[in-house]
Amino acid sequence: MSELLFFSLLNGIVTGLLLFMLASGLTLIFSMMGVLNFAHASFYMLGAYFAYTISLYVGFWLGLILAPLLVGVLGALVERYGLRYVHRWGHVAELIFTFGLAFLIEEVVQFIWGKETKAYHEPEILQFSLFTFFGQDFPAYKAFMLLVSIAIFIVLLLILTRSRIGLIIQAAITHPNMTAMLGHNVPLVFMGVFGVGCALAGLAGVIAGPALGTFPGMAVVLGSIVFVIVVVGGLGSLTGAFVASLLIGLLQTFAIALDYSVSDLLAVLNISVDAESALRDLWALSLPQVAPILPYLLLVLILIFRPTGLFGKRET
Amino acid sequence: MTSAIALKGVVKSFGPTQIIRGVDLDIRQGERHAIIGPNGAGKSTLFHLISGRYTLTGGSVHLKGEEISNLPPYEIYRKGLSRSFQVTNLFPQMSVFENVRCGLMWVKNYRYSFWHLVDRERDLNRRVMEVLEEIGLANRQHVPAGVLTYAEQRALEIGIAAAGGADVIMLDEPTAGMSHSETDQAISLIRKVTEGRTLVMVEHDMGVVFDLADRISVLVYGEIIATDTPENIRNNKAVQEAYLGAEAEHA
Amino acid sequence: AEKIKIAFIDPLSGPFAATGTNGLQQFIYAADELVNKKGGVLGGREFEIVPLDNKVSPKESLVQLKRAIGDGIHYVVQGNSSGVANALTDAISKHNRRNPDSRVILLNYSAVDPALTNEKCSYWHFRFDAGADIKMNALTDAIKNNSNIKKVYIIGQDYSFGKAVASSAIQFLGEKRPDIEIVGNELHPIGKVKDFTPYATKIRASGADAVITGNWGADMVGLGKAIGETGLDVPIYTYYAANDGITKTIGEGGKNRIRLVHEGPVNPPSNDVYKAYHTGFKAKNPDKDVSQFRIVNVIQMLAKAMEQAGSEKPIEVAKQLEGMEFTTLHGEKVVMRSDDHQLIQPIHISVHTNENITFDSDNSGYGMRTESTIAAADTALPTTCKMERPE
Amino acid sequence: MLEVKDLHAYYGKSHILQGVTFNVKEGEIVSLLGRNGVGRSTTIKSIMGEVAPQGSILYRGRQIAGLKAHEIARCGLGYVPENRDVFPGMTVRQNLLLGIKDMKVEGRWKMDDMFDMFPNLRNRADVDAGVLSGGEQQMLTMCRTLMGDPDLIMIDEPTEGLAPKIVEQVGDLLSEIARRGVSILLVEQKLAIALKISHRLYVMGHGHMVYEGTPDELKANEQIRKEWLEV
Amino acid sequence: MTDTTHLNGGEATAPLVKRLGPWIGLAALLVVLPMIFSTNSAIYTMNLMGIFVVFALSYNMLLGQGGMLSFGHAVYFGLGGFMSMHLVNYIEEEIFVLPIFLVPIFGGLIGLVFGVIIGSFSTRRAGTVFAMISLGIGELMAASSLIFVAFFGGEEGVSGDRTMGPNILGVDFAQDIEVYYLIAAWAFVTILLMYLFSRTPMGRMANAVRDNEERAEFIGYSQRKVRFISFCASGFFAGIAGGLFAINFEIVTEENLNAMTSGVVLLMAYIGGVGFFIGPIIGAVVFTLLQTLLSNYTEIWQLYVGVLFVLTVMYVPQGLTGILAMHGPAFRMQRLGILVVPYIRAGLPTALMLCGIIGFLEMIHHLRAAAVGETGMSLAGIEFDTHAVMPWVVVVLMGSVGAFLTKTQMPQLREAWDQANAPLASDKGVTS
Ligand SMILES: Nc1ncnc2c1ncn2[C@@H]1O[C@H](COP(=O)(O)OP(=O)(O)OP(=O)(O)O)[C@@H](O)[C@H]1O
Ligand SMILES: Nc1ncnc2c1ncn2[C@@H]1O[C@H](COP(=O)(O)OP(=O)(O)OP(=O)(O)O)[C@@H](O)[C@H]1O
Ligand SMILES: CC(C)C[C@H](N)C(=O)O
Ligand SMILES: [Mg+2]
Ligand SMILES: [Mg+2]
Repeated sequence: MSELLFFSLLNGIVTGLLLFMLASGLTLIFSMMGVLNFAHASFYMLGAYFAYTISLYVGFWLGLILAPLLVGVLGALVERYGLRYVHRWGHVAELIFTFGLAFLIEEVVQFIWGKETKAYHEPEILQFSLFTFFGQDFPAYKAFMLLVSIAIFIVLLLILTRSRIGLIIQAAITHPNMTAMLGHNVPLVFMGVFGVGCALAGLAGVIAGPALGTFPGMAVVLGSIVFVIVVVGGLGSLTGAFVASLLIGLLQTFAIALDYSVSDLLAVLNISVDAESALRDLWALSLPQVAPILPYLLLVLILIFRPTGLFGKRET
Repeated sequence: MTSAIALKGVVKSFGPTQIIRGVDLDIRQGERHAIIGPNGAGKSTLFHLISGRYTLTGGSVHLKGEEISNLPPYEIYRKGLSRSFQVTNLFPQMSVFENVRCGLMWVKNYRYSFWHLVDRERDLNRRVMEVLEEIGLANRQHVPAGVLTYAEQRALEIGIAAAGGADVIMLDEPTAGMSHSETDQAISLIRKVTEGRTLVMVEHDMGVVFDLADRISVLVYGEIIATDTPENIRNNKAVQEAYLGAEAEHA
Repeated sequence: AEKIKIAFIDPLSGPFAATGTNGLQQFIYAADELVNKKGGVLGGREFEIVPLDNKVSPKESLVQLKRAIGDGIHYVVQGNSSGVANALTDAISKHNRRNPDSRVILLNYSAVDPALTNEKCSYWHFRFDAGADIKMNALTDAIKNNSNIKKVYIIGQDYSFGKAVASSAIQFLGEKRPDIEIVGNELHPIGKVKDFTPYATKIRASGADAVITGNWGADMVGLGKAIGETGLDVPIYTYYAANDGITKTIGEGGKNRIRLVHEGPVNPPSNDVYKAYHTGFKAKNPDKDVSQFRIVNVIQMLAKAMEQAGSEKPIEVAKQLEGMEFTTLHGEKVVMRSDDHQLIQPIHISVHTNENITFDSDNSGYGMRTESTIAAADTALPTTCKMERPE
Repeated sequence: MLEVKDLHAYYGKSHILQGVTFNVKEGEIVSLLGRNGVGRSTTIKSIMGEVAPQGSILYRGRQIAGLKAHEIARCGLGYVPENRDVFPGMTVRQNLLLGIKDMKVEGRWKMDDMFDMFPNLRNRADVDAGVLSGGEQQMLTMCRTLMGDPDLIMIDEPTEGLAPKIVEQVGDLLSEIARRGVSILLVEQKLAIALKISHRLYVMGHGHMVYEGTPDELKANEQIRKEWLEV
Repeated sequence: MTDTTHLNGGEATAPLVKRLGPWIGLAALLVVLPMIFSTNSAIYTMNLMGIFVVFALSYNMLLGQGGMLSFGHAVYFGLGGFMSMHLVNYIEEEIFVLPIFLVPIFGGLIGLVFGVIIGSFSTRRAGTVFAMISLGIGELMAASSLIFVAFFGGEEGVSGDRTMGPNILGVDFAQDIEVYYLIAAWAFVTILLMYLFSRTPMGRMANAVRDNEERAEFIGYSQRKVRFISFCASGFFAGIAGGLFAINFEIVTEENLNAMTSGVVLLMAYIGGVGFFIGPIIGAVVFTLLQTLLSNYTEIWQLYVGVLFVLTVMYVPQGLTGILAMHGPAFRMQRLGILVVPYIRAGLPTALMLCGIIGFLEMIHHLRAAAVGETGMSLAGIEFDTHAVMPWVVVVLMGSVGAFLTKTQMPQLREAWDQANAPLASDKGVTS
């Protein structure tokens, strides 16, 4: 049991921090620029594929540097030549745009790399098990993941608190002209921030690729979980996103690890139920089963009782 | 007779700062009452408190003898108090016509009906046209409110507030940002639409105030320092101190 | 002459696209090589495979079925997901009842939920892959002989097939090795799991010394990887842990650990005919494999049935397929059992390795080498199927 | 320092500015008078590049027509809009911070100078600008622009919605600003102030200047006032 | 921008014909369509359209009219579907008797019920909070549908047989055509109802709350209640659409209520134009056509669809209906004629360019997808060899030349456009 708990804790943290790498980018793009960027996970996927291709020629480490940069540039271009126009037509338009974009990216990826899972592997030096506990290995690569995402957190936090960038974005969203007339180069800021956001997503992809597999569906399986994190954490709050990521990471892993079901609960309260009723699924319902929905349950509850999210200040 | 609006010891604080510090005020039925005072004195806040936009920290508000403290805005409106806003506050995408019609729907008792067809309601639409005539926007009825010029929007603002025929109407700086000619039109419009009703208004343009108001209250830092007829207010030293300054001579 | 269209309804996009596209290429190749190049059927009529993407969704499949029927297609091949197969069988039976003049036949090459040849069986459904229970019967034979297996963990995708695997595993283990303890029986959502590590941890913690899974596509890749990473070194008995990128990703980690139950022996190749076929396929599709030999049987047996019937009318062809005896490229004798339309064929158990592999998978150097074989006759299991036959 | 020649501007098809020509010298307060809708705001907006200008706008000898708004601002022009464009989501302090163009360079104005001028703002320093009173917002917009340390500041109807007493203060403030070496281009309705503080005045007719002179000259010129300013 | 601006006021006085004309037209159209397009696949496509039209319209009651951006509208569609499917099965098992064509009502009711339950807390706020709650609920429901197998049937969903109902005057819905008329009838009724809803006080207040929720409270309406009512109504109609779906496909699965479906309906509504009542109708029709037809001709159709969305939001933010609306003024001034020639002059080269681009994409795709040695491919009936140089030269030429010519045509087009829309002296002031 203790083995299970210990490793679930580790896995939870790993998953959480991985999610955070994605969320960090979306915090910039969604909770600051207010762009409902449904293509975020797609940039994450691009990161993985770019890195894969690069690593074929110059190895993992250069991929780790170059791929995110590439994705960032790509993101910046998307902002410059796409979103910037669409922005005028409001959030829904932006949403549809990114929607279409996600569609496109997935197609293009299949177009270029095909549909099979790519054999994109951890670098040799990280392919050992950092420690073995209860005879179970903990891959060094995961430790590496932890470090990177914590680094991201700290760096971003510094940038956002030390500079006015956050303020400028916030101002520019509602009053672009006024902000410009105070001498701030609004378009540049937007392009930059969006680019950085995408680069972060790309970085997440580079790192997740070897761990979670590099295949055309990798964006889709993430689904909207990243939005959940940003919203639960609270719009505009990086710390919030960080905490929420961990929370959800742990929530999911532990739910899978702990095999309890409603009937167990009832058994404890020694209530007996007939196993064939239409509600039988309810009695059979077990934690691992509901694992995938817990984040969304959390989301809904949070929004009902604390619409600003855990750390957020504003609602919209 | 009961007063139209009666404030008793009304207090409002935002966090630590107290903005309204115990206001008692009686506004008589049918009078035109102006509230003046320095910027940030709390005039708009007072409006918000009466109309239910903010909740009271303390004290009570009565409308025609009935307590309305802390009711939601729509409840208060239904009891016959209607207001306009300092910053124009319309339904930008909807046509001028629709704006006014929405302003009429509740009082005309349609509530949340989804079994009437608004276009079929002859007298509703007739009334809307009347209002549009009054505020002089009849020829702009199809234009989305959002594209009206500033002055037109102010007029519509007043129109919506007055359309429902509520018997207490509150206007927050109705003539702000208008030129002299526009202001004059606004004044006569306000006269027309508030005929026989109670009017409460905030205004910095002394011309307008002294022209329209039967009585004036002066609000300074959350307290009413005087309530009186225009003449007495103008000659009230305290008021000149706190508010009018040299303006007194000009006006 | 006018081509005979065969609708291929399987995932060409989404998490199982790889499995689907590979199947498609194998059908196209088989049709060309074994039918069209040999002068077609019924006097020169060629087979044309019409790919229709269903994203492994039952609903989407019915949409595609309607389209196929709309284009006057009478033959549907499908395999990926028994969920889909169940829906299709049901829909096709309905359709055939309502439109006796434009009937449709479902040739199922991979959906192995036993229900399809038992309670849900239909006259219009023919299965060329061995049912999940048949395969489990074979797997458990292998487990039976491995005496140091004491604890088994069963994990699978949460749908009819996954459930079928689990239940038959429990049943057969119960019969053959009552001493074995089932330390875990887990179902996870199909195609939605991002990271299998938590499951792997759980398996590891359960102290299992063997794992049984029916996972396929992305779900097998993920599971394989995750188990590898926890350093869990126990045999894994699988249905589909090969090709489609799976072999490549598992690589060294799975050597001599992963076992797979399947039809059609690849390594060592049975005979030159097959060698030639396989080589030919690789030449045309370098990055794909002959991962589902049954596809060849589908095409050949369909062709044969048409020739015997002397017509492409489904009703006639079905009559011929029923009970058809056939010798495959491998030279194996197979028969389409009439009472449930389950193809009775030899079953092989192979191991994931890179030693004396003639045809590797995913060009990874690793491949499946046959360890044991169960003769066709011995695979046959009783069926409860009572199908209503037309007129 | 600002030299506007034959400036034209359009809203869609309607030709608003039809050849506006005027100038502002270093350290000067120049007022732009005229009826509503003659295009005074538009003039300023097109100088700031918010409305596309046609014609020549020289600022300290540099052609700024056609530059982007933020570039113009960084040349040293400041603009206080007529419609109280505060950033509602942010506190007063943050609004003022955003006024600063470059955190590194020391400006003429510190935040405290602003607070000294308008004590209201100091008290409200940490509340959302959106909830400020109308007047306070007006003050804030002006201060925010000053934080950017402009050499020429263009103010559009600063006394709008201000209490009469404050209006006088604003008058003094403007003179104070000018004393610190900032030139001012002022658009004003209230003739009284304009006459009191400006060195020169222009009167604008429909889309072009119809009169230029000193306050005293204008006071003297009955006819212009009647015709163009409807006193 | 909203249709309301164009229709209000005048409507009241409009002559009967003008008011009923469109509806009679619609009815007639629905009746004759299957006679014109009578192939199986055509019928099938039109059935799908009918369902999506209703669904998309119901969605627009939220987004377009109520300003509520929902990512979970499929929930009501799906639940309606499941409910109806079970109902069909009950009917088959003769647990109770009901003509099949009434089944969608119950789909609607379940949609309504859940609208009430979920709306009671999700409509408290608008904006992002609402959007995200809807997203959460959507995912919750989708996931639960896989867990609660008893009701939702897990991965395989629930299927049934629509022909088992008591057959009234010989209609047993065995054939799609019969189903077509059932769907058409329902579509007509629901479209009419939803249109009328938008013209009721409730519908109007929905717009008001969308535009300025706060002010609405100061004219007597509780923004929350207004949103709530629209929400329930929209849930009801979505449920009906779900019921139609169930009858048409005889299967309902998790996808009917998952995020993808919610996304699709959002796309349909938006691409069509949320600002117009008919927007979603057009959106649904176009979308269905793309989905069913395009995929017949090319394997990379999703690529094209993606591109289409991106281009639409970039250049016609008001949606496809927006393009039509743009021609409104010119049409009223009988000036459309001016545009015909310029359109042709610009259209031909554009078409050429598109052919080039599409050809290029298709050939690349063929290179990647086709088996080695399979160099022959056929495009629009033309057979050629992808490994030869010529075809590439051709497509590239088509693309570039087309692009160039298009560019040269733009000025004259713009000119013609301005000319066509130059305001008459009469309609001064009336902007929009
Ligand atoms: N929601 C709020 N939170 C905090 N402070 C507020 C809030 N609303 C108003 N205030 C403060 O209350 C004071 C009064 O504001 P109010 O708008 O009532 O002034 P006013 O009398 O209308 O002035 P003006 O004539 O300039 O409009 C101002 O100092 C303002 O900053
Ligand atoms: N965004 C706009 N679109 C179309 N016309 C406009 C717009 N803004 C202003 N106008 C018109 O341009 C003319 C000049 O506007 P401007 O705001 O410059 O007038 P002004 O002199 O500043 O008067 P005011 O005292 O109202 O500020 C007015 O007739 C106005 O109606
Ligand atoms: C393609 C196959 C792996 C599908 C699986 N055998 C099933 O029955 O669902
Ligand atoms: Mg105020
Ligand atoms: Mg102006």
